[in-house]
Amino acid sequence: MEYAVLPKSALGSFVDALRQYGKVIAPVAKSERHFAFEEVTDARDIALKYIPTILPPKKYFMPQYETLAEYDIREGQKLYPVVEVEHIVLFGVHTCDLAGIQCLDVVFSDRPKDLNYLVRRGYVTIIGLECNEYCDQYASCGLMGTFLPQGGYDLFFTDLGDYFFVHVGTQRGEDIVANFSLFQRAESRHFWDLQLLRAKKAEIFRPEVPVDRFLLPRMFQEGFEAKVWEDVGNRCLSCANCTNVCPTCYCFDVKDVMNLDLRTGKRIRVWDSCQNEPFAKIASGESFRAERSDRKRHRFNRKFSYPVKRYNRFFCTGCGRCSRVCMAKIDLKETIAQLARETGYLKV
Amino acid sequence: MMKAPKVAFFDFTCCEGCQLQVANLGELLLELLDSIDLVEFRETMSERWDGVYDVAIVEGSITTPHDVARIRKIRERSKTLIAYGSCATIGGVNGMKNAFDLEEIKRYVYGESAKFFETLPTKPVHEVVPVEYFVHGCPVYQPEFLEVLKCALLGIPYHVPDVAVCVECKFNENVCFYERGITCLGPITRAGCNSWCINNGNICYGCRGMVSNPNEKGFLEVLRQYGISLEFLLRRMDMYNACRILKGAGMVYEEKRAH
Amino acid sequence: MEKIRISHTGYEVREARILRVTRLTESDKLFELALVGGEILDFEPGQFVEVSLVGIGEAPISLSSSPTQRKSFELCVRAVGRLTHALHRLEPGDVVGIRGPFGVGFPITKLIGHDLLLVAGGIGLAPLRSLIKYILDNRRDFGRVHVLFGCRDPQNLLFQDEIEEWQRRMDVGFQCTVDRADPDWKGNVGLVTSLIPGIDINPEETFAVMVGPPVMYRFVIAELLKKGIPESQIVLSLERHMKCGLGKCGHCQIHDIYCCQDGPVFFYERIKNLKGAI
Amino acid sequence: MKKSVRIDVEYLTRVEGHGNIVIDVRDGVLQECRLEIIESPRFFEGMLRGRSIFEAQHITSRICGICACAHSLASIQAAEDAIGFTPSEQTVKLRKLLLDLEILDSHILHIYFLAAPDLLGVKSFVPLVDTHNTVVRRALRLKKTCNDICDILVGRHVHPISSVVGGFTKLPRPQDLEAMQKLLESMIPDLEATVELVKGLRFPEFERDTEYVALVSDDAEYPLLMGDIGSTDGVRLPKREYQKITNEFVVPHSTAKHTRLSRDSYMVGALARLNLNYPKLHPKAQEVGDFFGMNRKVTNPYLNTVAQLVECFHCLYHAKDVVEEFLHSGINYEEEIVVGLNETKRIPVRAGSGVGAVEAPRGTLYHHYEVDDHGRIVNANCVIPTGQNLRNIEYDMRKLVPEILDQSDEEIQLALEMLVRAYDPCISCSTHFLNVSFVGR
Ligand SMILES: Cc1cc2nc3c(=O)[nH]c(=O)nc-3n(C[C@H](O)[C@H](O)[C@H](O)COP(=O)(O)OP(=O)(O)OC[C@H]3O[C@@H](n4cnc5c(N)ncnc54)[C@H](O)[C@@H]3O)c2cc1C
Ligand code: SF4
Ligand code: SF4
Ligand code: SF4
Repeated sequence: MEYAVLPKSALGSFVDALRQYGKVIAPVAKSERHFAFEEVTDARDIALKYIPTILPPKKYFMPQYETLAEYDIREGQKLYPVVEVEHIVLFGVHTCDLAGIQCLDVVFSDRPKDLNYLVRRGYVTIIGLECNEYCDQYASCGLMGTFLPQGGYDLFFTDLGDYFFVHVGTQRGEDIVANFSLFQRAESRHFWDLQLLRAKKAEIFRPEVPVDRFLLPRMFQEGFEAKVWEDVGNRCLSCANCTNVCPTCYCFDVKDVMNLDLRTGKRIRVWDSCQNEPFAKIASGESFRAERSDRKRHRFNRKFSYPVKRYNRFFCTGCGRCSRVCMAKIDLKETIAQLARETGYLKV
Repeated sequence: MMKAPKVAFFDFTCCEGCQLQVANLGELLLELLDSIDLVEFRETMSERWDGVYDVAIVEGSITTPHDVARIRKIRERSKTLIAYGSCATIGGVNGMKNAFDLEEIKRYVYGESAKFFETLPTKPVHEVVPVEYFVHGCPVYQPEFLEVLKCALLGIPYHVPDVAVCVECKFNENVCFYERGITCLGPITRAGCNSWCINNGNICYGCRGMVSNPNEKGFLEVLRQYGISLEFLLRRMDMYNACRILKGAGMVYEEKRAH
Repeated sequence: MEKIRISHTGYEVREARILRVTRLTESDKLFELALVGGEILDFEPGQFVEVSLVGIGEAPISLSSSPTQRKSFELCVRAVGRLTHALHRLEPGDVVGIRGPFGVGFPITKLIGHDLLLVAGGIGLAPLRSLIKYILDNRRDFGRVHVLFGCRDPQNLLFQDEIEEWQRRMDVGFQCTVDRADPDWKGNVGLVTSLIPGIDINPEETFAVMVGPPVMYRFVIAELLKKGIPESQIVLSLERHMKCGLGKCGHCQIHDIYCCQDGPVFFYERIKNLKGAI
Repeated sequence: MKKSVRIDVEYLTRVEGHGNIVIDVRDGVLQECRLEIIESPRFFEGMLRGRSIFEAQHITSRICGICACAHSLASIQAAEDAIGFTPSEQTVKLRKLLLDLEILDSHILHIYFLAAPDLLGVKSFVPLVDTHNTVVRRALRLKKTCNDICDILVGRHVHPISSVVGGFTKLPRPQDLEAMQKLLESMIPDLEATVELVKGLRFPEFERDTEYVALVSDDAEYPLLMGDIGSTDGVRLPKREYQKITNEFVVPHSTAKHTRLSRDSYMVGALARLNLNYPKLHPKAQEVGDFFGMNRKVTNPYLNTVAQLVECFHCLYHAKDVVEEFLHSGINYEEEIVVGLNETKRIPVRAGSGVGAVEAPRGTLYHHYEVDDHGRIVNANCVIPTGQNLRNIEYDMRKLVPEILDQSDEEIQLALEMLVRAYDPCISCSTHFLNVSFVGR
């Protein structure tokens, strides 16, 4: 069955049934405007309508603190590589975050492969959820074209009123559907409903900045010396919120932490950020991106230009988190627009 | 087996809360006592030691001529010195008095008896004697203290994180205060406390001191948008950082004084 | 949370035993090591390893010996931080962890058959020494060889004995200079750039290879270009903050390039347009 | 036998702060008897001026790391009083819980780390690690557990985070309440074992009747967080008139500001509270108190340590009751507040003057603020328990020294040190102490 439908009333028992595949993780409300992916035991806690969570689902693929290896100083310099895994089911992942996970997949499958990521990745089941409405003024999924599902899930749910339209993306998804009796085969009226929704979405989700997405890499190259970098650099506080909440930022630091017994310990990796002052500093004290403007430019280029060259995809998913969380109100769309204006790429 | 290093705690002007953080380690303290020889810890010990300290852990700020003389003596007898807690590392809350005229504040608190006093502008320990290690925080965050102690015992440097508290705050997935209309000193304050305060629903007060290169101008610009009086903002910024010259804020102080 | 132990994730280390420690200067030591178990470390000059001490961490360190010295390898380490200080405290018989070798070394196949101008600044001599020794061990594969070495002051001169030996050799031109001399110093004084104009080379035939601090590159490159050496024949090694060595952690990234995997050795041509690279 | 003694105990250890005892006896006559305080002055009251009333508790908590929660609570009370804010019932209950934990924690520290070594005849708890390992482990465990409960309730024990003007910035979730309940229960056996320990200790025999001062109230609850100020000499005043009680004055020879009420000196702290409010103690605490004969007016200051033990039981069981109640009734999370500098003006501010009076572990603690209509502190005053006790300690010493003059210098010194320590003086929190040149040196 490639397409199925699930009555909304069955969501509760579906979530219960999902537990056999692992801990069920879904968006829950932290405040009216703030959501987080957290473990849920009751489907009623799931926020079916939500705007992007504070942290993207990357925290389940690449945790903030992740053990790479363990040691015991009594055994000398031996280091035992470990991967910490857990079966989880991520329910309710929006398309922008699916795109983010795909980006991480690309990076960590690139040689040399990152087994910590890839092994853990295999333990995660992903159930996507379509955004029927536009989130808020910070999103740029229209520009990035990430508001429609483009793979990267085991199942994909679309909320169509009193039922979910479900697209099966993988064999694992297929198994889940087969194992839960309340799924029904999708019929033509269901497809029709879906089409209506998509047509409506096509009206709402429009490029937020009048630039040609495919010209963005060129625009960023040409705008390397643009004034906009200095502007945002002056305002940036280097708090690294933008990169920590970014679904595709994956930079990390590696360090050793000793357990409190002062004998055993682990080598861990911790999220790091190119926005942090010491990130590109070498022992002689020289920093290759000493200025905030250098760092801001680097961040944007790492979304719109460098990865296109290296991995042939954009690393911005349009989720808008970086703009939402910036206390200096540095806005992604405004920055792109200003750069486009300066470089002449703004469509009029 | 190496001889257990001699470790001693000393306190200067402070609330002694940081020492208490050690007592609060619980039974872990006993494990610690296995690997060190605690020779002085005034808060819970009467013993004295007159040899050389391998590691001297100094809490509190230097605020009197007597303090100055005492810390110099301790330094002479210590191979390694750890400044322990914000009072010692950056002056901490004691620094707030530096914003006042010392004579005036003495009279305010002690009235007629103010003349009995000797007091100096508050100084963090490293402004008086050289310091090898810093454990920031008011109070110190125990895991960081243990890490620093480990480094001190191994003789390797400890790098105090030079990134903002926001970093850890986001690791912990807190809702940012700025999104709720409240100001927070996280963006200019050194991380390392695991965003302790924000995790508990309060803002960051900047107890760990500022990052090495804060964007003070940009920060004041951000703060200005939240409808608090400039006086309160500056006072908040110097609650812990008064011993440091505020670059951006310095200008604003001048402006204020001119009025 | 379940923990799976796997033998190979890229973060595992091989143990290496220290055979010999030689103090070179106040802050530099040379370590001779061999992998425990007799395995041979296969590497090229210009590559580096991540040296690990449990509980302390890792740091990228260039291989300083020539791969022709099969049984052991050497690392020249300057004590600047956590790992390097801890290393300096170790003695023969002690064990460290090694990851790698990583990165792209000097393009030996391209260098073969050509004249060489090798320029080192400060600790940059450590990786370059690997190449120098390789060349000396395969002297007939190369044309004329000049080595220029600049260093802050005589106290910081690395590999003094070897330098004296190289200076005595007839088949390499070795020149050395210090920024600041002391009364005992008999040699050149001045920046390493000042030596370049005086070198007699055939620019078309010459490959220039340099390793040194970032500030050195700009000036040396200018001199080399003045000499007429084509951009495609200038090779340099870039030092960046590195954590994983696997092209992931992002610290060493310059534009779309990862220094640890795509470098640290680059042709000037490749990076000259990358702003911030040098 | 006539005797000359000069005792100068520099840096009295194991009290939180720096104090000296000076005793000068010549030919059997007591010449000098002083407790000198050489704590560096900290100027908290001065520094508070000009700051937002919403920051006061954060700052004044730093007066003392050992009773940070009490300072914070007194400060909040004074601040709320000044701006005319009435905390909710839930908030008050949680604050009482916090104060219970504070007193419990501090008393444990005192009994085990500061008093027990004296009574077991060793210099500090460190030698006890070998000789009395189980005792030390128990002490550390109790301390840690208290600390862990505070972590759950307010983020940390030293300088609580979530307890602020207006209420709490983070309220315990059901799982937090359960965890606290478990931890509290886990302390019971250890606390009972503490009774055994204290039973085995011998306290010096010494009596001196003085005036005992503590919070009093008309309801049935043992008053710690709220109430009027009362004394065993029959004084009763509302907290706003605290200055009539504390009468702070500077004594020429020394130390911190001293205080006096109906007599030359008065005592605050656990013993004072027991003397005033014994019948209101939790039944479990009364059981322990009865056993030690504390159910009468006790005038031996050394028994303050026993009074603390009795209060430990009260606080533990009271805390358990509070948590249990919340487990049943649930917590209203709507009350969770976001304050900061009151940017959102969620709490209305007006000019005024307010007093906070709470029972800190060592006695009644007063904070007093005057605030202008922008919420700016204009004047501040803090009176701390140790400051109130100092004079009483001196009077005790004057009575004690002649009684024990036949003992060796070492014994006298120890008896005096123990006396001072029995008061559990927290000198670092004495916000105004003087540093004077010492007489007779
Ligand atoms: C390809 C390559 C080859 C190299 N080869 C050699 C070689 O052959 N020999 C050699 O001696 N060195 C070499 N280096 C340099 C060496 O890797 C560094 O000196 C190394 O990182 C030192 O590690 P450490 O743990 O001792 O220093 P660290 O403790 O990491 O500190 C080094 C300095 O960096 C700063 N720093 C580090 N972490 C932080 C932080 N979190 N926050 C703020 N500041 C921080 C500190 O100021 C400190 O002084 C090479 C580097 C590269 C990239
Ligand atoms: S840093 Fe804070 S907790 Fe530590 S001693 Fe100073 S005031 Fe107390
Ligand atoms: S709440 Fe404070 S620390 Fe956290 S992200 Fe916001 S500004 Fe930074
Ligand atoms: S959050 Fe801020 S105030 Fe709180 S402990 Fe950390 S640095 Fe200190």
